[in-house]
Amino acid sequence: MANLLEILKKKEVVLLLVIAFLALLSGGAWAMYQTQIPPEQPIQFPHNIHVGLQIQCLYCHPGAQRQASAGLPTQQKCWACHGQLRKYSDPAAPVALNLWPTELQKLAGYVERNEPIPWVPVYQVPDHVHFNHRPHIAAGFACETCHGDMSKKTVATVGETVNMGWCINCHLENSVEDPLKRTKLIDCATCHY
Amino acid sequence: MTTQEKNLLLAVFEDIDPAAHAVDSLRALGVADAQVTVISGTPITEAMMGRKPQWSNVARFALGGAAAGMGLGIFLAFGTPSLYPVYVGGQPLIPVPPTIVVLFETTMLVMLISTFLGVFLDSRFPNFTPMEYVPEISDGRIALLIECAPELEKKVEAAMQTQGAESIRRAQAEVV
Amino acid sequence: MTDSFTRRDFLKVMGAGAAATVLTGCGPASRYVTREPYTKMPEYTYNGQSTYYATTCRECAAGCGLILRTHQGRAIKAEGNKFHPLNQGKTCARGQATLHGMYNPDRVQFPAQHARGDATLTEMDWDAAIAVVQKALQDPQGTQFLLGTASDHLFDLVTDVCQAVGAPSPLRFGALSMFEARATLGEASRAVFGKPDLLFFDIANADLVISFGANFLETWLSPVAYTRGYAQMRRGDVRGHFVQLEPRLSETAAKADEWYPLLPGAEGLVVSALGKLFAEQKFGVAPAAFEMVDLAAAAEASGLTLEQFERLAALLLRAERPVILPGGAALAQAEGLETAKAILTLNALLDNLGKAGGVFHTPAAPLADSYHRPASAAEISALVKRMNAGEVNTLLVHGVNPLFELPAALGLEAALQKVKTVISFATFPDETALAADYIFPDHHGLESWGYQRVQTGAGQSALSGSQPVVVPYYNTRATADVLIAAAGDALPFKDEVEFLQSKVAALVEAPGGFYSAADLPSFWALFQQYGGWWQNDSSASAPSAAGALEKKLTFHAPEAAHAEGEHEEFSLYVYPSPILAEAGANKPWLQEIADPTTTVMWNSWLEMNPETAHHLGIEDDDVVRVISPAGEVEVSVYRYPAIRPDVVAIPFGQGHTAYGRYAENRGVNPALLFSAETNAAGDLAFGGVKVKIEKTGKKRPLSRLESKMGVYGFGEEH
Amino acid sequence: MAIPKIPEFKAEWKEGEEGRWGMAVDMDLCTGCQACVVACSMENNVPFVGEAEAGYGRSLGWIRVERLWEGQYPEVKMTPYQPVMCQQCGSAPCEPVCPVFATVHSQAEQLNVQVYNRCVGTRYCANNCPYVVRVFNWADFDRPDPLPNQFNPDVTVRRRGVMEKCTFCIQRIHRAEDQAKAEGREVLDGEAQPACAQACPADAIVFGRLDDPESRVSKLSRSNRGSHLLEELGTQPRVTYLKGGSNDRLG
Amino acid sequence: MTVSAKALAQVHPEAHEHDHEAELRKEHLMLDPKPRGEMNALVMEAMLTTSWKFWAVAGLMALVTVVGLFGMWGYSISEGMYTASVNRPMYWSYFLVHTVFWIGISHAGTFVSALLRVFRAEFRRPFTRAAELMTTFALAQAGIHIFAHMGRVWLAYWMFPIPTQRLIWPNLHSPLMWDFLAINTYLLSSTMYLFLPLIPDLAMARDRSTGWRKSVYRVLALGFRGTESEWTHLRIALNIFAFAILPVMFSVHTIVSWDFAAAMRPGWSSTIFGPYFVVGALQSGVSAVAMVVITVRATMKNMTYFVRPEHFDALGKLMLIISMAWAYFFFNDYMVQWYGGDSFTDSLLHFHEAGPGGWVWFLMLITNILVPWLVLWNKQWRRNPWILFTVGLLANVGMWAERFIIVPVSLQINRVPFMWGHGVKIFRETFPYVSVEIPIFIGSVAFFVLLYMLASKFIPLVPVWEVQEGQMAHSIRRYGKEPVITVAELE
Repeated sequence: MANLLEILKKKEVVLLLVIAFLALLSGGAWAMYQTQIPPEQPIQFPHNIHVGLQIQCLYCHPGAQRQASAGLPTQQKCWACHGQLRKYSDPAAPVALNLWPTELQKLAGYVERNEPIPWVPVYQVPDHVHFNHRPHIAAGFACETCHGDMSKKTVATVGETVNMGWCINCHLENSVEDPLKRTKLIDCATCHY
Repeated sequence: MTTQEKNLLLAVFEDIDPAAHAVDSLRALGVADAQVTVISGTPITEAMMGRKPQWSNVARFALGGAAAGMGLGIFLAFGTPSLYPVYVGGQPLIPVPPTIVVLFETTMLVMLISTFLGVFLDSRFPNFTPMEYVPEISDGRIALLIECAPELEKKVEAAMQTQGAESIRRAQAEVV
Repeated sequence: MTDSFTRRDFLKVMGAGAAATVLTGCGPASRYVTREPYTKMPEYTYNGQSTYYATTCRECAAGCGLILRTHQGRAIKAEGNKFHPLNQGKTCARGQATLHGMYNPDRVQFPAQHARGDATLTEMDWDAAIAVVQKALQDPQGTQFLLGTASDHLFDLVTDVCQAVGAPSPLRFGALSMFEARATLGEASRAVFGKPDLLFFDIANADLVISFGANFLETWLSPVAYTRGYAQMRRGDVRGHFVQLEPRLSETAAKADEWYPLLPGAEGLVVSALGKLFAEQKFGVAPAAFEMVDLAAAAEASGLTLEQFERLAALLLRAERPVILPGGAALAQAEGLETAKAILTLNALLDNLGKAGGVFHTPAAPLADSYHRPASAAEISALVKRMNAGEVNTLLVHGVNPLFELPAALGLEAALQKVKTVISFATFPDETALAADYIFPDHHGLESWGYQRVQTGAGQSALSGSQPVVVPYYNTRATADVLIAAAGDALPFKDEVEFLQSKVAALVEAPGGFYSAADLPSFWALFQQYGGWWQNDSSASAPSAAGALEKKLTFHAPEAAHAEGEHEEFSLYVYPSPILAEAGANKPWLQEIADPTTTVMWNSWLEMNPETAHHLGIEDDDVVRVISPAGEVEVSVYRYPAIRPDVVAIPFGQGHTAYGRYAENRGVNPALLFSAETNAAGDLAFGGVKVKIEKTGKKRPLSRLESKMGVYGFGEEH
Repeated sequence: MAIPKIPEFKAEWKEGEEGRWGMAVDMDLCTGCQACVVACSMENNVPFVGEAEAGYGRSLGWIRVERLWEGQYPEVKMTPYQPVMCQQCGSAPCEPVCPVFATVHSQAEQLNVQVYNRCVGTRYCANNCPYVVRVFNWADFDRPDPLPNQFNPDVTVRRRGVMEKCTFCIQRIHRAEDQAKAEGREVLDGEAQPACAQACPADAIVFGRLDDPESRVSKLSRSNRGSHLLEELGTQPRVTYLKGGSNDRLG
Repeated sequence: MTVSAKALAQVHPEAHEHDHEAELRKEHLMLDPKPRGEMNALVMEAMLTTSWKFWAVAGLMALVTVVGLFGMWGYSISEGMYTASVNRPMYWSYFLVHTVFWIGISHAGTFVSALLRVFRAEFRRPFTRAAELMTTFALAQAGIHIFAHMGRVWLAYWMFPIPTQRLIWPNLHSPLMWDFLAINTYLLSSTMYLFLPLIPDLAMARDRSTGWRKSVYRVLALGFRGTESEWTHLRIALNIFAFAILPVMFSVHTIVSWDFAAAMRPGWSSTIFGPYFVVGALQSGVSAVAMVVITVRATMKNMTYFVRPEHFDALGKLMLIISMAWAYFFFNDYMVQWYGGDSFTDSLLHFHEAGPGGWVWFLMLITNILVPWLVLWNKQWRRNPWILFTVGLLANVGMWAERFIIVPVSLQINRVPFMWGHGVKIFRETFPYVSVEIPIFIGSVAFFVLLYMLASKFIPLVPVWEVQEGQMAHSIRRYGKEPVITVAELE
């Protein structure tokens, strides 16, 4: 058998090893990237325009102030405005659908078919984490603390790395003065059950 | 190691006695003890060769490692519970008996690791550069690696011959 | 689909999407889960918040009120309806598991035609299905409906349909009513009290309950209500005393302070003996009803001792509010009717009629003048005869599985062959459905409208209402709607809801209700909201037993099982499984529940006294062949420490040959062992069946929750 | 990576005599009907395991109804039915033995909490539980479609290799607490009910706040009929078992 | 019947007359020196000689390892723990039995090597390496079993005390965490302790080999030449290791015993479990050393020179002493449990003896106490490799039985009789038809053998320099007619 160290001196072998290593590395990186890119949404919903029109977050996501889930608006709610807007210029002759922006055409399509819009969740907590919006809103946190400045985004993207350390750090920062509160905020059972 | 100015001689002896006498004669020739290295395949003590004992820092490494291990243990036992306090089984946050177990294990672990590393750090190996050596040493021969001024070389060579050296060679680089 | 349903269209929220979010844990895959919001927000609903609907449990005929928690259009959890007079917020195990019936993977998913006995279904559309039913109704004389004990609204509707088209009245049947011997109880009530009623026994206020095989904590009449009554009896200032007499220690007997293992069939003798002893000690003279009994002979025949009789009589003397319960096992005997009369007479003798802790007439349920009991075995037998005679051309079956529940000895299976068309409305591919030509699946109870009359268990007159809590999961259709469509102009209703509204309209004006409303629409809303309608106050009336004490009652010693020879005979004691009852076998969580007495799961077993087993050389888990004159089954033995040595017992509920993957080919059906013999009231006299036990040499381990070693000691593990 | 420094924890939580949530089970009333077991399984997404696995001690029910026998026929007697669920010990033997803090004592709720996602499946906690109430997910037990429609979204669906046990229906406690907090009040007695207590037809299971001396469960826990399971072990269980029969005039 | 050396001597009086010194030299390796070069050649030959039989066995072992150990382990990871025999209340079963079993075996390597080094027991010299190698490989098997036992092994890294974004650390209250630290400490330190004295021998191999081996040995020998300072450092380090690794070794098995003793269970909660487990570990470990040494001597070339009956004799004596110590601790534990036990402990003891696995309990007593006591007192018998091997094998079976009784059998009994055990199920209705623990254990034995076989062909199995050092120190002096072995203090 040839000298083990000698094998490594051959250029082809080294090249092959480097290629294999790089392939592994880039594969891993690709997988990581896949988990980080914002998912494809059925409608490229422009948050920035809606926030720019001074529509409150809680108008469309009212669940945030009373329950765990913030909720998504029904298309009834979407259409309540957009259906009116369509008739705005001339109620007798509403704008033809095909003259509308593509995204609104999509919305109209869903409304017409009475089909729910298959939104893909952006902020996902795993099954074993029980997140509740209500106490966070009740404690006076603004939506953008976690969700980022929506006036600068079209479709929602993950603004913060949502992991346990991120949750806990915020919980700790907000309970420095109150040991009782901290007990609750770093208690395992608060989120995991 | 600088070998440019000094000549190196490697005298190989079959047994301990001639080698020990050779050391004496070298001393007589004015070769300093520090310039002679005894190489053997079996551990032979300095006393056998009539030389001063070697100094070793391994024990110090061990001691230092023990202290570091204790530190690691203290961090684990006292530090981590206060980093994130979790209460279990009605026990205190930092209970004493388990702490002792943890301290013991980490102390021993780091102590032994540093002893191990100490051997290498102290004797400056691993060393994969060519060195003066002959494979017969591991067959039981005893070699004296003599570092001497060029003018002494002949005398040393003769003295070694007298003491019954099996072979004397100008040390050449042996890949070991 | 009717208009009433489209009103609830909003509930159609993509089950798949919502379920997927729950199912997938962490990991990149879950990022691509979609969430589909409502297209229109339902009334009073917020996205992501649970909605609760009141409805009625259909796992048995009792009619307990349920509150169903639904979430994103899925039913999540069944809870008791706090306002309901029957269960007052509580539920039994079967009620809890009802969701596993609805979301069962083996339901019939579409209307289908199929060859009898063949499990492959050919899908058809509902119009064709209605046409089939329509065709059947065009031959009213040859049409026979066979309905289950739930739900009552369908029975009322079918009765209307039959009257409208001129078909014979529908028959109702349920295995539980067979085991409770309801016909016998009703007949005895008629004979003693003059009214064929399902009586109400107020054990809550009794201080002594002596029960002859009444398993009222398990399945008897209305188990949740009676359990509540039991708890109240125990919790009182003076803790009520409870004595159970039956051949094996049942779950109910386990709660008794005293249990007396008496030989099946000797109940009448014991009742008479007690009556005689009590009367002699209290009044000095025994009434005519009980004077015939010979105490020593009664003791001999029942397997009890005279001291035990004395003890029971002493209890009766000391008790202030005693009540005696007639259990099904005591009545389903050759002399069952006499036994029932004796028990009611003893109650009369104890002077507890219409008093707290005594016996009452259940008030007539709303929308009913009197109690219509399910058919007895004799009446089913008559139907079988008509079928064999070729008088039935179309049999329409709903809510009952007679091929499984009825004794094979009645010959229904053969008779079905004579029926040209069998139509099943089963939600589940049960034995009867597979023997039918068509299956037109009804909705599951939780997807259905309807009502159920509360027949017993509550002093109030109560009607329990059902409403769909979710949109039907499969392509099923309410049988009521099918019938209304098929009957065409014969009925004045457009759909089921209209029919129901026309019925409850009578209650809008009814006094003493839990709520009142000005008009039908508001009443209907409240009816849905509260899950029914009931009176605030009890209207149970006192029975009168004039002259009953003077009617002589005679009993014979039960035929003793042969104890000699190689082929030893045993009395077979069959009881409905407390967990599975008649229709629970298809629900996986009910199968997984340990039986309260044996802790066996997922199977049937034969209970045998360890002494007997030792004597026969039988060990636990040995498979034995149980042979009766009518048939035989093979079943594993459970050495049960609390059963008479001359009695063996098998629970009823398993042994399905169809009915979904969780029920199929699991355990044995003891109904195969029953003979077709009936008692004087027409109820099946299954209590007198004698069986032989044969070893097969096989072993089939029973799955137990208990550790055999821990409960029965070392050396018991094999 | 940088470790964010967490400021020192200062709150002093003393394990009280009573704890916060408690349960009282009246064994005189319990009829062994198993409604609690089914209710619990339905509420908490507990899987069923099938005949063979169940018979080999792998059923996953969080409650079991125990019964033993006394004596020989005909003097045989069944001991009172005893539903045994996690006793939520104040000094729980299961907690300290977990190497990764997957089972811990919740300081806020004073409950013994199993954190499913932290569990690595050493099963030491189960060995150390004197009540044998912990169950392990031996496999991803199959729940064929559409059964998962019934899953309770408030409760994690556990995967294989994870320990689980009765939580006192902590999701319901949280719901009640959240509701109370939103309305600015304390949780009322009986407002938070675990599925078992809610279902129990005999009302044998009573649940409520132990730190409220006036609550129903507090009163029952103080009853002289009450006792704790394996009290001698000093685990401070939060479930009180009531024995009955003393006021039986006829007995 | 007893046969003693004295009796033999009387049967052959001429043997006594014969040169006693030659006999001594034949008997003791230390008195039968060979030139270093010759010994090197012997060792190298043993290392380099392989036959087709060797590769056949190694191939078989590799197959069993891949299928039995890694295949079945992978299967159990993907399917869940139901593939094993565990249930409620027997949450721990064979995996833990085998973990303790392998950890126990691993103990003797260090014990023989370190303790005997500390006490300068010279007979140890030729087989310290063989024993240490066993330690490392057995610990690897133990680790595999611990991981195979975990429900979610892919998350095992949560036991490492490393900072994560979760901010949560491992629980140092847990005996399993101590175990994790202790076993890691032990594995690392015993590997280092194996490697340090190996360096001179690797240098020897380097000097005497060619080709790829030479380059590998060159790397592994780290440029060791044998200078005075290298020897000095090595000697000091080995002394530190020998002294320090002993408490680590004791702590490891004590902590393993605490996994049980710290639990609130009848039968487990015992203060004597620590020493009891340590002695039990030595019992199985020293027996395993004897088995390995006998196997090596029988299968490898030239080993009859290095391993002689005197070694069997010494190991046999050691086994006998340890067996006595084990019996002492066993009885100690049993006595106290029996005397003061509550009803559950009584049930447990009764279950041990009279339960369905009662024969295992008696087997344990027979193989751990009766057999060694009856056999090993006899010098001739314990010098017979067949007998010694059999006794060693039986002792290992006995110690397996002991762990089997402590883990799954004792777990059948708890304080809730309703939830007592359902027995131990080995056979299943579906694939793999036996609980995965059985194939995994067989696979781990094969893996151990495979590792050992490969290692024996790769590293000098006899520490030649240590043997030579010993031979240098030993000599014979005569007092009158009696030749006496004398040992010089070389360090």
